[in-house]
Amino acid sequence: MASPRRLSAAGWIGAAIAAVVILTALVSLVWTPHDPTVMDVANKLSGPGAAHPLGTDHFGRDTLSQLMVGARVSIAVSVVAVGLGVGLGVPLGLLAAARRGWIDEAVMRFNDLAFAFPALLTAVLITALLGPGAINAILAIGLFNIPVFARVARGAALPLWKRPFIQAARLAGRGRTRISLDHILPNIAGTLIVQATIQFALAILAEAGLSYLGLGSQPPEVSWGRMLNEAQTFLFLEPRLAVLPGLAIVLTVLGLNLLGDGLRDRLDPRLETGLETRREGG
Amino acid sequence: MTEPALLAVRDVVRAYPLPRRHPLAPAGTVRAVAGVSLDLARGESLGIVGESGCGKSTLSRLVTALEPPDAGRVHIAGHDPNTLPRMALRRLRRRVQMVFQDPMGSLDPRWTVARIVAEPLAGLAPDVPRADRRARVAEALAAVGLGAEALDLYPHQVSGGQRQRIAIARALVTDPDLVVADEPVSALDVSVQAQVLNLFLDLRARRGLALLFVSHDLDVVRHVTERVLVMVHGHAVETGPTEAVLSRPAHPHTAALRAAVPRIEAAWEGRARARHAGAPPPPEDVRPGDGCVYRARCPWAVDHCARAVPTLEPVGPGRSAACFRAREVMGG
Amino acid sequence: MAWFLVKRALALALTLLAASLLVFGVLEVLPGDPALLILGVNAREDTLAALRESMGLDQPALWRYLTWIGDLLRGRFADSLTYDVPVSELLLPRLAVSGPLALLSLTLAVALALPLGVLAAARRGRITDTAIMGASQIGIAVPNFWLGILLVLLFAVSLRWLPAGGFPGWDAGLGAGLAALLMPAVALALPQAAILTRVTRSAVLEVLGEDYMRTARAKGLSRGEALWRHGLRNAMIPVVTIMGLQFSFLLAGTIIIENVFNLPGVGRLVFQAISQRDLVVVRDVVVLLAATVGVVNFLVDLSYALLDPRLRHGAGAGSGRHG
Amino acid sequence: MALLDIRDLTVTRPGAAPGAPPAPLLDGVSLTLDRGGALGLVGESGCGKSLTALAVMALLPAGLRAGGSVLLDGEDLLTASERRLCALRGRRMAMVFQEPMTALNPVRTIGDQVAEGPRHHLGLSRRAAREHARAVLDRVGLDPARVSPDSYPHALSGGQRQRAVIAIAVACGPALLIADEPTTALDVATQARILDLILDLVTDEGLALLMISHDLGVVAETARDMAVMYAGRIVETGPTARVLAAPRHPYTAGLMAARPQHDRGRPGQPLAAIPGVVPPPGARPPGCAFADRCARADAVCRTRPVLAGEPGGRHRAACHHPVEPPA
Repeated sequence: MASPRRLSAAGWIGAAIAAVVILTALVSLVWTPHDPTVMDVANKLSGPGAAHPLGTDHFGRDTLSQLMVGARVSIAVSVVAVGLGVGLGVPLGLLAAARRGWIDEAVMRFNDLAFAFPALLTAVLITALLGPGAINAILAIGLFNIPVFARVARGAALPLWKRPFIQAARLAGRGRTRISLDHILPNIAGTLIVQATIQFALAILAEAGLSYLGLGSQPPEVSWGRMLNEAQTFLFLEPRLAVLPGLAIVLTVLGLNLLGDGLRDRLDPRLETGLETRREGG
Repeated sequence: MTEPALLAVRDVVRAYPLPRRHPLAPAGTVRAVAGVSLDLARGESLGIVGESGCGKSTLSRLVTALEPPDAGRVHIAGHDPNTLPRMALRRLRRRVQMVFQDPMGSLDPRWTVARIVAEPLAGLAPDVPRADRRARVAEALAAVGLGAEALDLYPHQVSGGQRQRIAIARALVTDPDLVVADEPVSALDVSVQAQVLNLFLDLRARRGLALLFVSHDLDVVRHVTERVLVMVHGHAVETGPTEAVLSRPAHPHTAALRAAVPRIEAAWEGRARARHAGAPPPPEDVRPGDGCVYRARCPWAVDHCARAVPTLEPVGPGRSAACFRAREVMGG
Repeated sequence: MAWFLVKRALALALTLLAASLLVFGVLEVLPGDPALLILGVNAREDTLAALRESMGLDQPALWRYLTWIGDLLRGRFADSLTYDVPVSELLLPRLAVSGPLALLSLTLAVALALPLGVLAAARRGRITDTAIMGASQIGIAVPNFWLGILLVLLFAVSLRWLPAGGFPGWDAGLGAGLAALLMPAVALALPQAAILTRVTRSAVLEVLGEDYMRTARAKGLSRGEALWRHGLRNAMIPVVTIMGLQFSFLLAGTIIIENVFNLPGVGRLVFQAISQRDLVVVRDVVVLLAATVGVVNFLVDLSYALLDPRLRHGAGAGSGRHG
Repeated sequence: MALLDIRDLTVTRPGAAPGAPPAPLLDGVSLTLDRGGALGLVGESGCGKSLTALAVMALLPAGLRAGGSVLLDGEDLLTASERRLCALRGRRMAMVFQEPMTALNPVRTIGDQVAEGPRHHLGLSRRAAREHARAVLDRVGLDPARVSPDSYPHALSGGQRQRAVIAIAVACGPALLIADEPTTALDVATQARILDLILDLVTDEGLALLMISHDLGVVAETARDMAVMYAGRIVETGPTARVLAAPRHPYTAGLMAARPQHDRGRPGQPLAAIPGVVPPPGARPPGCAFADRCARADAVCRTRPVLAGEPGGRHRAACHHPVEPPA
């Protein structure tokens, strides 16, 4: 790594929160206190206690178990959605920066077009057209990530193409594709990683929003957004059901953002400049 | 049968579009290089001097085929790099390499020195086996005075002068005939600049390398090159043996450049320098066919300079200048 | 300046054209036969044919597209499939809710974010900065609909200061209307304000590091004077960009927030239209929203030109080393 | 009393890690500049010459600590209140920066930026300040008839911008003008004209000039006295003609020999480069900072040399084995 700088305290807190959420999701694969989908009407809307540390919902399902499984859904949706954005958007952005001309123009116009539709509206449209469900939510969120990553990759790559080391690579007989992969990509990786954590957090929020509208994961699947959706009916009766999944979302997104900021501070080369850097010494 | 000149440039023009002032304005262009010719033989050195924006850097990019000329020809060893098929261009590129101004910017910060210096081999010399690359790289580094311990360092771990040495090693690794250096020492401190200039002198002496040395610094050009070409607004206005041109300029611009260099002798001799004429016009105001490009700030300008365009005419042994009053300028 | 604006206007027109084609294409092609969608798979063939004809579906697609756009440009809207009234009649009263809602939340966000961002930058590294940045970090992480729910729990359920949802209409008086919009606006605004605070802070910090700020200090201006006179206008350029992007988020946010608070707005209209497969409404409203976003971004470009004389005079970066 | 009297100025940067010792960037810098005098400060990048200028202006980057004293007219700037400093900056002392491209605010007109100081310090009305700005711009060679005071910086060439920066600096008639590499970013012909202008101002307005440059020629042309800095210390000082004609410190001599000088050097012959690199702050040897690169260095050089010279002479060098003056 180019920089010996350590992650900041906030960055470590973010990393720790993200790790806990991921760990919870992984644990939920093999163990939850209760089966999150099993109803126990006798114990419905019971408060926190020994059997149910965080209480139960209106069907008597264990809230803690639901939250654990919800973490899994949130992470799965976000990973795939961001992966879709990175996988398609980054090559598109690199291509636009490398080729310029009409390819660049086309990619940028496609971007403008994508940004003309509010993200959530697009997502609502897609899930409404293709039918609600986790897969379509992923598709909807991922689709919006493509132009984001295309724009970020292009924006970071363009100034690099003017740098002398790229001209040196051209003199060394390297083609544009090769330069994009060998020189440009490693140099914009930091920017992309930071953007990915931001998009990851946004994807979690978007998934929650779609599920809350009833367009994301469908019952009996459990997700934080769904829990909020169902909790609203009992808002006045049992606010706990609305507060807990929201807190889970806030904590996860907060952790990811702290991590992203920490990484940015670490990777930002501008912070490495010293006092008198105008002329190069010995 | 003589072999073709190592480098022959004929009347190259390179124009860039100007931003339009309004939608219906004609698409204006500024000619960064406006019809320059030059020749360079094996083992020769030529300095290109001029102020920033005079087109000297653009010329270096035309010579290395980083950009194609809009008109005119570039020939390297008899081949036009802009019409060659890709494989032949690669072979040709092994013979022409470049050193850039900014020692930090010309090295990929995420690559090791070994990988940086090996890149031209990987891209241009597929016949060199992978196993031999490291040896060739170490050899090139040794030629610029760096040991094998530099191989696994990153650019930010070495000093500015060493970075420029690494860039020179990269240019040498394919054993080229010609190295184009674009302001290679202008970002360096004086003491380090001397180290790098010595290296260029040494490489020329030992390898018989031809050198195209672009710089704004007359003293530096005088030190490392045999011939010089002076540029103003994309035009070559004077050329000839460096020592002769700089000690007795035939073009007013060369004379002005020389007179403007601050001298330490001023400390005891007093500051006896002619006050300088007005500012140069912005490049887009200089149109071809408008008379001499330099006349707006030329103390020697006469009416004739606005009506006719001076061309490079012989003014001495191996020398030529594009000025109607060249003889007078040389005389006084 | 003129050239810059003409170019942006052309880009806007192009984007809108593409957007309308996209919406039209997706809605026409993707879900199959609209008539079938409306009437259901069990509908009789002759009923379907009649409906297709009345909707003009027997015409070529290009013709239908041109008719649609031509009508839209002349302010003529087709009838909604579910309500049997022109879309404009559905839209106008809902715009009277969503428009003020978006405006109110944007105002709240800006009024909160700009001073806080500047303050945090001016107090960089001190406790004020840390507190503001910490709060904004949390603000960004809060989903606006959940914030809406919390606000309802606090102000409507516990304190009973504000209505939990619904909209009395502007006829009920400005106060009642604003009271109904206050919580939704706050719920929408706070997360956006958090983002904008951070953007403002980093823009101001960036400017504080510029050479011309040192020139201003060397003139004898105090830190605050230099920031006020030389920093803010330069710092506004990135801030305005983000504000433009946020408008689009606010529009999207209304879909959810109007559902939380049960407001009869445009967002809710789209949402309902989609679930009822009212493609005419969806088509028109989505294009309208896209046009709004486009126009707002055009205004952002316009404000660049006002903020930055380099754009106004159509000059790129000067070449200028010459004397 | 000297106009500017810098005594034993130190600037330190806090240690990189907690507990690490602070790194000295400036180490015991002492300089004096009389009213109407001109002092050149030369050195390579990182030697601390710009930092010295910023310390005088009390505009050091955040986090750096200054010690010693900087007296302007006998008043210590290091202990003065921020309010007092604001009254002095631009009024009694002014500064011209290296980069004319970035030293001007891109969104305000040059007339506006020049008028700001006079409004602030001289209490001029908006209109009077504007008139004053026009006169100052005219004085620095930006004739309002040819270059409108309502121009924005981007419309000006590099030389014109530097003239505008100079106009800002001299607008309130300061006693001290600090020029930090004012021509480094400019072409050589433009540089000559800007130096002309600075010299004219110094002569006509009776300004004292602190000229900071890496270029010995620029200092030779503009300053009667000079000081050479190396690794945060003054290593040689004296009348410019004496120092350049017969440098006593091996570093000064090395700097001069490393220049390709057409009048003395022989083209094509190796230049006398100084081996090695400048030690970074925090890693400087305890004695003479130049010892590691110096051919004359021996065991004595592990103790720190003090500035010394002929008794009563003003030419002094900090070296245990100074270069002998030519007979």
